[in-house]
Amino acid sequence: MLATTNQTNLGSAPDARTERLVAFYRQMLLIRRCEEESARAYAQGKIGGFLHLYIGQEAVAVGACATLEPDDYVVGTYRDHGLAIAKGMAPKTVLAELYGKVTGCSQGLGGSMHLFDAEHHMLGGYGIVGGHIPLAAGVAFASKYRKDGRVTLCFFGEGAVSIGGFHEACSLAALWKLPIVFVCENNEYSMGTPLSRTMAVEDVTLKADGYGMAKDRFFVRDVVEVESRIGEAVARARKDSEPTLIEARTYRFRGHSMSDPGKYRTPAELEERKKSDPLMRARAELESAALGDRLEQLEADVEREIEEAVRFAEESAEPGPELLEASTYAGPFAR
Amino acid sequence: MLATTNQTNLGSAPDARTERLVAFYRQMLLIRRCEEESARAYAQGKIGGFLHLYIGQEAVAVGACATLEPDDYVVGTYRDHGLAIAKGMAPKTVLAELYGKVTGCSQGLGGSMHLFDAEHHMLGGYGIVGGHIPLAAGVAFASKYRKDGRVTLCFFGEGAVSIGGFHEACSLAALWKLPIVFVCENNEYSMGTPLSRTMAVEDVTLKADGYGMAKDRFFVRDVVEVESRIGEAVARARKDSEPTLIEARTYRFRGHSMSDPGKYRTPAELEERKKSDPLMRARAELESAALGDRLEQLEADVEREIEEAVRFAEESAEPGPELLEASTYAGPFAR
Amino acid sequence: MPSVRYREALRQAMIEEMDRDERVFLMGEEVGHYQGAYKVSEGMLDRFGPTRVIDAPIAENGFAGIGVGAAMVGLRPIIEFMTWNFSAVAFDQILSNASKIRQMSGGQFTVPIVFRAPNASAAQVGAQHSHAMEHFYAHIPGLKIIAPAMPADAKGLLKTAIRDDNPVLCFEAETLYSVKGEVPDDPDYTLPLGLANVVRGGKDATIVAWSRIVHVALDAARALEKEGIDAEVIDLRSLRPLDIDTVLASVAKTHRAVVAGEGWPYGGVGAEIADRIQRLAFDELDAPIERVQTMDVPMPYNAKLEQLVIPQAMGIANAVKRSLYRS
Amino acid sequence: MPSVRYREALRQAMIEEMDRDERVFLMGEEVGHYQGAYKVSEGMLDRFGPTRVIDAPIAENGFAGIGVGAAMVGLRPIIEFMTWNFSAVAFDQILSNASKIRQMSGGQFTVPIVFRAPNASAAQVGAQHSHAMEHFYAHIPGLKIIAPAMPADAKGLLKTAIRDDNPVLCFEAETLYSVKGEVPDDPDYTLPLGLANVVRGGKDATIVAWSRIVHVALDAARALEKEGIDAEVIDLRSLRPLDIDTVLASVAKTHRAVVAGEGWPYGGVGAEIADRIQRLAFDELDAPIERVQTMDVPMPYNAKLEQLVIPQAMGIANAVKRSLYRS
Ligand SMILES: Cc1ncc(C[n+]2csc(CCOP(=O)(O)OP(=O)(O)O)c2C)c(N)n1
Ligand SMILES: Cc1ncc(C[n+]2csc(CCOP(=O)(O)OP(=O)(O)O)c2C)c(N)n1
Ligand SMILES: [Mg+2]
Ligand SMILES: [Mg+2]
Repeated sequence: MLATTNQTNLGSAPDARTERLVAFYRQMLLIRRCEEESARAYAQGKIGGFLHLYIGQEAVAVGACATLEPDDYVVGTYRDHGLAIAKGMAPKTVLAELYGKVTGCSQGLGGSMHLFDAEHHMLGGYGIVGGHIPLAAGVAFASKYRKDGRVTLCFFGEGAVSIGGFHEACSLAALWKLPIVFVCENNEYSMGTPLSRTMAVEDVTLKADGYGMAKDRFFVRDVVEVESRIGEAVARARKDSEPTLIEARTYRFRGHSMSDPGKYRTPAELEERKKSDPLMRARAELESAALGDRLEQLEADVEREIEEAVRFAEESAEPGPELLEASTYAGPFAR
Repeated sequence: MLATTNQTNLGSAPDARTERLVAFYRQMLLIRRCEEESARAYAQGKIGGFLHLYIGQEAVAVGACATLEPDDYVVGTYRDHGLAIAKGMAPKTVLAELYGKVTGCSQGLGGSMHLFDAEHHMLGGYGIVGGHIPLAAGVAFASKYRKDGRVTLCFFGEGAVSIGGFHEACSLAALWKLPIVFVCENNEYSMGTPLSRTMAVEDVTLKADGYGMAKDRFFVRDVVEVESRIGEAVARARKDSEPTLIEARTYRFRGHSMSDPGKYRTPAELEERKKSDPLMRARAELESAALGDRLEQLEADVEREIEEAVRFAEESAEPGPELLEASTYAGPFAR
Repeated sequence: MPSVRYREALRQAMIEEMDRDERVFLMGEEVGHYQGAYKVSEGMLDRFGPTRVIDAPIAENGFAGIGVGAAMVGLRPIIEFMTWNFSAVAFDQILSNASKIRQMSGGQFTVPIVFRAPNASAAQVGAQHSHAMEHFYAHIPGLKIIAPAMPADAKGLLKTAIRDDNPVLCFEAETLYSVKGEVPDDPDYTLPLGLANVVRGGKDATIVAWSRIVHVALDAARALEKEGIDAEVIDLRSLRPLDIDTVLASVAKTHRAVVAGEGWPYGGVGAEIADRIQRLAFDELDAPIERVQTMDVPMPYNAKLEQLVIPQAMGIANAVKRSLYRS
Repeated sequence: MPSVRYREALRQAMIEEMDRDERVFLMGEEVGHYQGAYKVSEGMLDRFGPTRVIDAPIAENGFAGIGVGAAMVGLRPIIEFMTWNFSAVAFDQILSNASKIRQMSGGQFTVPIVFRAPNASAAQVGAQHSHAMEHFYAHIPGLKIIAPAMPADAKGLLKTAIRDDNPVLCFEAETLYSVKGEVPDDPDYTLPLGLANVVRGGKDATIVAWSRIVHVALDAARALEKEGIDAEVIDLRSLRPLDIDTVLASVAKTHRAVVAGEGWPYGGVGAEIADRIQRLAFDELDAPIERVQTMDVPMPYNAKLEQLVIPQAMGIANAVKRSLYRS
C-alpha cells in the first residue's frame, strides 16, 4: 500500500512548515516558469533538438534537493532542467544552454539533455536510459573511498528499471554499501508506454529486497512530505552509508518531449491529474494561510528572474569552433 | 529457509523411485566419467582452450532434463558438457568437440564452451556471462508465438545474477509470461569469488518477487528431488506459460576451469562437500536397495561407452579450412 | 510508380513481408501503440495485432537477445532500436551472439534477424544521440549491413534483408524518413544486397557515399558542375557485402576518389573503402584518395557547430578539387 | 636494467602509481583475493588492502560506470576487464559516458580513468573470447588507446595513462604476459603516448604493427633477411594518438608498407593506417600498401584453423614480398 500525505507526521510545526512551503513554492514556480519559457522558445525555433519538460514533477526535485548539503551530488536524466534549478543552478545558465549559447552551463555544447555544473555538484543530465545510474554509484563510491561524508542522489524514470544499468548499479551499491539514494520518478509513462507494459508488477521498490536494499514508496502530492521521506533515505546514506531505492509516484503534464502529441492518454486523465498539481496545491495552502501578499511579491520576483534569464539567453553569444578540440580532450589533442 | 530432501513427499513409490534413480545414476556417472576423461586429455594437451568441468553438479542437469519432452529446449553456459549429455547428446560428439574434431557436435569450430545440437534442441553453451539468458527468453518467446507448447530451460551460475542480461531477460519473461524456467546453479563460487562478495543477500530467488515471477529454491542432494522441484516449474511454464526462477544450491568439485588452482577454498571444505556428492549418494542408495549386480552391469556399460567415445574423439579427423567461410554466413559469403 | 516517402517505403517492406511470412514479427520500443517513435511502423499494430507488433520496455540487450533466440528456432524477427545509439547497450548480443552462432554451432543454427533504426546525426540531439554506428558493426564478420539513401532502395533492400538467413543491420536516418521517391509497389520487388548504384555519372572524379550523405554528395556534384567539374556519385547502398567492383570501375575511369560519410575519421567504413581502392586500383590513382567525415570530436549541441562538424556539400566539393589539384 | 615479464611490468606501473597517488585504485573481477585472473595484480591486495584493490562481481557495465563516476569527482580508477571481450557489455559506458563527459559538460568534468585487459586471440578460447577490441575503441574521439608489445613500453605507457586526465584504454595480451624484457625500475620512468618505436631498422620495406603482432613481424623480418630483404619494423605502441610521422618517415625511405595486426580486415586500425599512408605519402609509394589481418571469420576453436585465421610471420613476409613485386 502506498502511504498517503499526512501532514501531522511530518514532525514540523505548522508555521515552520509554511515557511518551508514558501521557499519550496518559489523554487517549484521558478522551474515551472522556466519550462514554460523553454517551450515557448522551442516553438519559436530558438531551442533545437529534444526538449523534455519537467512540468508536473517539480515537487520531486525540489523536495529531494532540499534534503542535501551544498556539497552533495546529484545525477539525472535528459529530463534535467528541474533538477538543475532545484540544485541551485540559475535559470539563466539553464536557458542559455538550451539556446545553445556559450554562457550556458555546458557552454552550449551539451544542450537540454546534458546540463552540468561543477560548482553546484550537478554531475549531469544523461541521455542513455539507465546509463547514468552506475555512474552515480561511482560518485557515491568516491565519497565512501574518500570518507567525505557526501551523499549522491540519482534520478531516473520508471522506464529505466527494466534495463541492465539500473540492476548492476543497485546490485553493486547494495553489496558495497554506497551512500546513494536511487530516486525513481514514476510518472506512469515511459514515452507512450504505460506502467502496465513496462513491468509485470506495479511496485518498483519490490526489487529492493532482491538487492538487500532499503526502500520507500509514496505518492507525490505534498512537496514537504517529499522532503521528509527522501530525507530519511539521505540520512541513512550519510550516517550508515546504506543505499535506498525510492519510488516517487508523480505525473508529467506535458508530452514526453516537445515532439510527442501524447495520444496515449486521454485529455480527461490529464485534466484529472492536473487537479492534484503539487505546485497549485502548495499555492492554495499558502493562500489559505493568508500569505496572499507574500505570494504576489514572490511571484513577481520569479517573473523578473525568468524575464532576465530569457533576455540573457537571447543576448548571449554562441560558442566558437575553438571549443571543439579543447572540450574533447584535456591537454593536447590526440589523433 | 531452504527445503531439504524429503523422499516421502516425492509422490513416487519407493521402487518407482529406485527405477528412476538407476536411470539418473547412469546419466550422472556418464557425465562424471566423460568429464574425468576430458581432464585427462586436457592434461595430455589433447584438448585446448578453457575447460570448465561439471563434476559435482551432475544432479542438476540430469534431474532438470528428466522433466522435459524431447522437443523442449535447453540453453546453457560454458560449463555445458553435463547439460549436453543430460539432454541426450552422445559423449562421443561432446568429446570429439573438445578434441576439436570435425565429428564434434559443433564440427570442432565451437569447442568446450560452445556445444550445440539441433537434433536434441541443445541451443548452445555460451561464454559471455548473462549473454545467453535473453537469448533463452527469445526461444521461449518463439514457443509462445507459435503456440508449440514447448518449454525452455536456461541454466546459469550465481555469478550471473548481478549482470544486466539476467535482469532484462527476467523482466521481459515475466512481463510477457514466457514458458521458461531460469535455473540458477548456485555452486557458491564465481571463479574465486564466494557468494558473500557476489551479492548483498544470500537468496537469489528474492529477486523473483521484483519481477513478479514464481520461484523455488533448494539444496541439491537428491537427483530425484531435483526432478520433482524443477518439474513443478516446467509444468507451470507448459500449462500456464509462466516463468519461474529456480535456485539450485550445488557445489563444483573441480576448479573453475583447468587453469584454476582453487586456492580460494580449503581442502577441508572441499572434502567435506564431497561427502554429500549426489552421485555417490545415489549409488549408496541403490546399493542398499541391493541392486549391486545391476550397478556393476551399468558401470561396465558406461565404461565401454566412454572408452569408445575417447577412441572416437582420438581417431576422428580435424575440420578443414573450407568450413570457415561456409560457417560464417548462410549462403554466399559477404565481404 | 507511386512516389512515397522513405519512411513509408520501409513500412511497405515490413508489411509485405509480414503478409507473406507469418514467422516475421516487429519488436521494439513504441513500435505499436505509439505508432513508432518516428512513425515508421504507423498502423502496423492495427494490421497485425500485438502478437506480431510488440512494444518492448527499455531493455535493448534483453529484446535484442530475445530476437536472436527467436531467430535461432526459426522465427524472423525485425528488431527496431529507437535509434542505433541505443544499440550500444545491446552491442554484446550482436557481436557475441547474432554474428557468431552459426559458426559456433558448426553451421547448425542460423540467425535470420533484422536490426533496424535511424542512425547518425539528427538535428541538435547532442553527443550521446548522434553516433554513426555502422562503423562499429561493418567490422564484424557474420553480419550484413545496409544503409539505403533512397526510398526504393530502402524498400527493396529491407525486403531482401528480412528474407536473408543471416543477421542484417539496416541503417536509416531521421533526416531521410521524409525523403520522397518512386517506389515499386510490386510485392515481389526486392533488391540484392551488395550492389552499389551510380546515382550520377561523371568523368572527372568519383565520390563514394552511403545513406544521407549520398544526397549531400549529389549537391556537391551539382555545385562542381557549375565549376566545370564532372563528378560521378556512387551510392554504396550496402556496406557489407561491399560492391567494390563498381567503385573500382569508376576510379578506373576518373582516376580520382573521394569517400564521404558520417562518422568519425579514424577507421570505419571510409578507411576501408580508401584502403581497398589504393590496394586494388593503385595504378589507376592520379591523386591520393580523399576522405570527408564527421570531425574527430563528440557531436556538439549548438546548431552552427553541429553543421561545422558533420560533412557538408562544400567540404565534399573541396575534397574533389584537392583530388584534381584544383585548390 | 632488471629483466622482468610484461605481466610484472604492468604490475610495477600500477604499484608505483598507487604508491605515488592515493586517488588511484584498481577494480575488476578477481583482481584481489584471486591475485588476478592472469596474475597481473598478484600481491596488490596485500599491499594496498581491499579499499584500493576491489574485487567486483560480474557486472562490467556497472563497475565500468562506477569507474567513470568516481573519475568525474577526482579519483583515478584503473578498471580491469577480465578480457576486453567482456567490455562489450560495458560498451555504452565507454562510448556514451567516458569519451563524452568532458565535451558534454563544456569542459567542466574530466574522466581520468584507465581501462585495461588482455585482448585478441589467446589459445583456442573460441569465437566469443578472441576479439581484437581495439578496432572498435580506436574509432572514438575522447579516448586514448595504447597497445604495448614490450615490457618496458607496457610499464612506461601504463604509468603515463594513469597520470593522464583523459580515459585511456590499455590493450594487453594473454600471450604477451610472460614475455621478458629490460624494464627501468626508476619510479619516475614514464613514456609519452603517441610515440611509435622503430624496433628494427631496414631499407626495403616498412612493416607497421602493434601489440603481439610486433613480435610476429620481427620473426617475418628475420625470415626475409635470409632472402636478402631488409624490412623495417615499426611498433606503434599507441594507437590513439597515432604517430603517423614515424610511419611516413619510414615509408619515405622504403617506399613500401605492410600493415599487420590482429583483428578483422574490414575497417579498424589497419585500414586507418593504410588510408593515412596513401593520403600523406602518396607520391612515396612504389606499391600498394598491403594489409595482414585476422581472416574475416569468427575465431574457430580447432587449433590448426585458429592458426590459419590469425596473422603469421609467413603471411607478413609474403605481403612484404608482394609489395616488392617479388612474388
Ligand atoms: C537505452 C535507451 N533506450 C531508449 C531510449 C529512448 N528514450 C528516451 S527517454 C525514454 C523513455 C523513458 O521513460 P522513463 O524512464 O519513465 O522516464 P521519463 O521520460 O518518464 O521521465 C526512451 C524510451 C534511450 N534514451 N536510451
Ligand atoms: C560478461 C563476462 N564477464 C566475465 C567473464 C569471465 N568469467 C567466465 S565464468 C566466470 C564466473 C562465473 O561464475 P558463475 O556464474 O557462478 O558460474 P560457474 O562458473 O560457477 O558455473 C567469469 C567471471 C565472462 N565470461 N563474461
Ligand atoms: Mg516515466
Ligand atoms: Mg558459481
